[in-house]
Amino acid sequence: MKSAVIVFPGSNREGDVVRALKMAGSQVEKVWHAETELPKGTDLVVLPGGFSYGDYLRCGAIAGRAAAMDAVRAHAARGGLVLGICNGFQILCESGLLPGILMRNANLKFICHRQFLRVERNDTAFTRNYAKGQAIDVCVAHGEGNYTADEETLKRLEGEGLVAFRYADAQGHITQDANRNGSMNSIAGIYSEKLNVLGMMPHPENLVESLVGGTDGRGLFESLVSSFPKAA
Amino acid sequence: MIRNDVAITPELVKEHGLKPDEYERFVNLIGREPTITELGIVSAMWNEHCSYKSSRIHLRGLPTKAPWVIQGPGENAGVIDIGDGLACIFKMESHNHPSFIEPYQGAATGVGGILRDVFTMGARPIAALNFLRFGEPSHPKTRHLVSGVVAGIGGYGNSFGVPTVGGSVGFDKRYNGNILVNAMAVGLARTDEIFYAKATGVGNPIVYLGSKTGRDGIHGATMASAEFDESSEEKRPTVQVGDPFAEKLLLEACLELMKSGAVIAIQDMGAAGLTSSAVEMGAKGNLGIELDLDKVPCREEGMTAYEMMLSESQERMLMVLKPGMERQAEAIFHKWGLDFAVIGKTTDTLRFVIKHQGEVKADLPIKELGDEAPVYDRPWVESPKQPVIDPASVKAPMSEAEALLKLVGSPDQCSKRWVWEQYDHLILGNTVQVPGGDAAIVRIEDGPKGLALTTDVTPRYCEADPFEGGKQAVAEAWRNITAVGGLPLAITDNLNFASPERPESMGQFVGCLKGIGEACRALDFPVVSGNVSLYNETNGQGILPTPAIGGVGLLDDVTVNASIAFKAEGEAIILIGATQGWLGQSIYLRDVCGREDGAPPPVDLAQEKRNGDFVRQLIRSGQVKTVHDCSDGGIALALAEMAMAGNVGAEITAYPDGLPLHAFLFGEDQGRYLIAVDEDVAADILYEAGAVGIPAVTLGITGGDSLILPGRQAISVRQLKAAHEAWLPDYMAGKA
Amino acid sequence: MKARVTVTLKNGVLDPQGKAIEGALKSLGVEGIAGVRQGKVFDIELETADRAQAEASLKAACEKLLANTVIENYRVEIA
Amino acid sequence: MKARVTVTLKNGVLDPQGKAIEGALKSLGVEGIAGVRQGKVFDIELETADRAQAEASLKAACEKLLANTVIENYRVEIA
Ligand SMILES: Nc1ncnc2c1ncn2[C@@H]1O[C@H](COP(=O)(O)OP(=O)(O)O)[C@@H](O)[C@H]1O
Ligand SMILES: [Mg+2]
Repeated sequence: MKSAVIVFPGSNREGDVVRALKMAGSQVEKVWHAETELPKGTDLVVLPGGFSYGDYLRCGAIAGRAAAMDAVRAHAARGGLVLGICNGFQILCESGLLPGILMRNANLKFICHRQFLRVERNDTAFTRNYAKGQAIDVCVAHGEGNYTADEETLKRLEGEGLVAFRYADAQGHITQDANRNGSMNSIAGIYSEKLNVLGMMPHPENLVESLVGGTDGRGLFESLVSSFPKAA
Repeated sequence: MIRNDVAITPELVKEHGLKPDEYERFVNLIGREPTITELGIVSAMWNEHCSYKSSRIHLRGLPTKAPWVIQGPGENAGVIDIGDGLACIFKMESHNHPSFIEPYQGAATGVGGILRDVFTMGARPIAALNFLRFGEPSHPKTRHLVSGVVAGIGGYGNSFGVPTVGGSVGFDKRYNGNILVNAMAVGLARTDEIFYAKATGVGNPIVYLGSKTGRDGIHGATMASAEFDESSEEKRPTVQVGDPFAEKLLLEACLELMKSGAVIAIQDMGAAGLTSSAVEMGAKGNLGIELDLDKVPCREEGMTAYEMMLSESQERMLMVLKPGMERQAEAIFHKWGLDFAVIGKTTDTLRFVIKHQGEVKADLPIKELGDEAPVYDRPWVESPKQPVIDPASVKAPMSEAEALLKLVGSPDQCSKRWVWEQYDHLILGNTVQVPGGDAAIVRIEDGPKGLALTTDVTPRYCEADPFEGGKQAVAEAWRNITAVGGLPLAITDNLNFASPERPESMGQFVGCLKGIGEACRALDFPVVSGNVSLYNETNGQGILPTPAIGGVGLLDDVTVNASIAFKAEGEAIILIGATQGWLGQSIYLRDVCGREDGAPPPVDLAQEKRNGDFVRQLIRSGQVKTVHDCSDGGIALALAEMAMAGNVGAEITAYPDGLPLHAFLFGEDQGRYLIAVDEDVAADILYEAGAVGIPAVTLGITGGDSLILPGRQAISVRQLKAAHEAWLPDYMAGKA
Repeated sequence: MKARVTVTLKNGVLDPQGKAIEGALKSLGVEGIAGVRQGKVFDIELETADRAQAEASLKAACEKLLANTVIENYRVEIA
Repeated sequence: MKARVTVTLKNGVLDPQGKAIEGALKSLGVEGIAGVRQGKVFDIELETADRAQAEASLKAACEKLLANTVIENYRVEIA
């Protein structure tokens, strides 16, 4: 599998996701936001975490309008895979690739902590290595992760099974306490209609080694890599 | 001939913080009356912050060398060799006053400044720490200050993309009018790619990089004088606003430029901005500097030479480039969307010449600006010695269990989770030990090595006995690094004291420094960088003497480490180190008995080293995975923290005869560690310790869901945790 | 030429920030506040002196970047 | 009763947000923008119908929370 990690001014978790992708067996190339084309043969585009353009104006707003995003949109329209993590999720919402928006956390503070997620479905390219309903232990680190959408959108997301992950407790129960940023329906991540674009606030890329916290994030990257035939 | 448009009156001199004799010294040095720009320049160069005029002679007593020290104090940050061709570059710096005025921006720019110090030397920052002291919780300003400072530290570091992995938070009424915000940054570079401030070569271009210059931070008193604010309709705030986004770009652009081979010398613009960075580069290289201020990128219109030379706008750098490389450098900076301008050149005149709008605004001897700064041997008096308190004389006002519950939920001993959850402590994916333990552990690149990082000092000890307190601060940092399995290598210090012009506080400074020096020598733990912050007082009330120590240690194999959490039931708990039940200046005496007196615990540095080396060896051999040092609150608090961290209880059965139980449990004797190990291994360890004369006793065993103190006093771990976790969030929500 | 652009949340869009501010004001003892909604203003300096041209620039700025028109309204006032 | 509070940065205070927005507008091809400074608006619903009382509440809200008077100015308009 070939991954392209788009780097915006102010991205800061691109190294973390490159490491996780490589560990899972992907080839990875970093792509500067001003590029108008993706590297040939890109299977997966990753929009990494960080504070693109300082998160000034609205998180992800300025990056969502970068030149490279046209190429990402075209890639997604062709059915190519796109993963946006944290700031990447915000960029996907701002660029119209995913519905809704990430607002300030309910307590108005940046929060960084370990967090369980419930895997809502395991029949996508992103989650096939997890079990449906599994609680995975990852972490969050964001100030604006409070997922908000209008009623209609929410209904559609729920109705079409487009919610990817929800904040949960260690047993996979959806509780108010587990939803610390105040997201609607405890939403931590959502898919596009065709299930080829995933945006999520938590950081699976920071949970890929037992020495550094745990390995529950690996499943996501391994799912992606196993979706593609091994390069010869 | 240089034009003098503004008459230099004694009032103007005073507003610039220069004493009459200092001004006279300056006039004699240049042989004429200075221009207003020159007065501004010298006031910046000769203030306490830049010149270290009150502290310099005492700092000379600190040990700064070791075989692994590549660069000691005197550069932007200290540099130590950590093997494999890698260097660790680190420093700590205060932003106390700005944070009191505007907590968010003050703290944020403090973080920005220290990160810049580290990447100026070619290092990529890999970790940040922060040492914070606030006034008493009931003071009307405290909550607002805590909230702003913590948000500001997080706001800057999180956006910049460095994990904030450790620090310290405390409260005391002595900081009511003067909080402490000290930020530490740690970076990595290759040993053969370290950059320094020393300019070389005549006629080389001096370039300005980063953000534009505004009127930020120009000294308030001078701004108020009529000449400078007739153009502004409102009183201009002198607060600097941080732009972490610009700093992140500056980091990437600087590192890219350094790789290109274009950089001869580099200096960040910190305090006194363009003035001190330019003077430093020239003076270190024995060169003159000529600047043309018409070329300086400005954010505001009509800025004068005076303002440009004193502006403290953030996120700016000055470099000397190899001639002919300007184009290439400019392309890199423009790619990152940053300003780039050639604003001057090096000369062989040894003069610091400032031109603006076709006029010479300043023409000063460059070396003398630094070398001839006043140096003071200020009068000082030794702090009066306090009596040693006999533990038997201290009555326990409540049971040990009640006292422990009270302490775990007290402002100083409670969990600081509310703080460090606002810091991204996981970014970069190398944080092996998160905040909450003795020292943070950060993996170096992809391993196998790691760094252990901590910040420490016990201000109440320093006040009661500056010498012992200074020793203790270093010893505790050394101990915290040891407790996670690190080999302590070097420290940075941030010396926060009250006015040096009062002999008592100068005495505290002198005493603490002696203690720090002695401990550093005994523990092979040299000082490689630091910062002095004096005049921390309001209305004549000084802060507690607070020399914060930032320690760095090395783990050869980061997977072999220890943490404070009890990990299993049925493990033996062993206390390493001698216990007399030292209650003088203890947390127990202060927070349980309501007394702040007595001599603080002395530190036997030879014992300290032997005990620590023994514990580190146990960790490194893989025998021990659970270690916690005993500091504030003694054995009892350490046990509680171990139980809470691991969700495993313990029963303490053994304690020495002839010592009141509360003195045994809460005494703060130094040089001690608690470890928990498999019972089979315990016997070996006790034997080994006995063989080399290290005090070691078994206190009890882990297990159950309560911590049971002698006399069958049980407290459930859940209850301990509830108290421990509640205080700070409740307080910040206005409930406590 | 100067202009001010005001961007506010559309009716019905939840405003967690406004809500939190409301709560904070209460706990600070500020009485009588029944609701808060937060928006943004942009004070913009324009190069042109031509009003029509300015209006076109400002509209482009709002539509392309300043407002997220899915959830926000904007208003332009030219001084 | 309704009011709008507008909070803007004092002159001379660096506005990183405005700076970034300015740059972004340029690269999006929006012409003619010479400068941007960002501020906040708060649309406030008041419980009282008494103007003087409303003014007092709003002033308290601004001084205590809405504006950071070290670096920001505020303006209150009651509808
Ligand atoms: N301001 C802070 N930022 C990050 N971590 C902090 C802060 N304050 C305290 N901590 C963390 O909380 C833990 C306990 O702190 P402290 O009681 O000072 O430890 P010790 O007594 O071992 O020095 C440490 O891991 C420390 O790094
Ligand atoms: Mg400790």
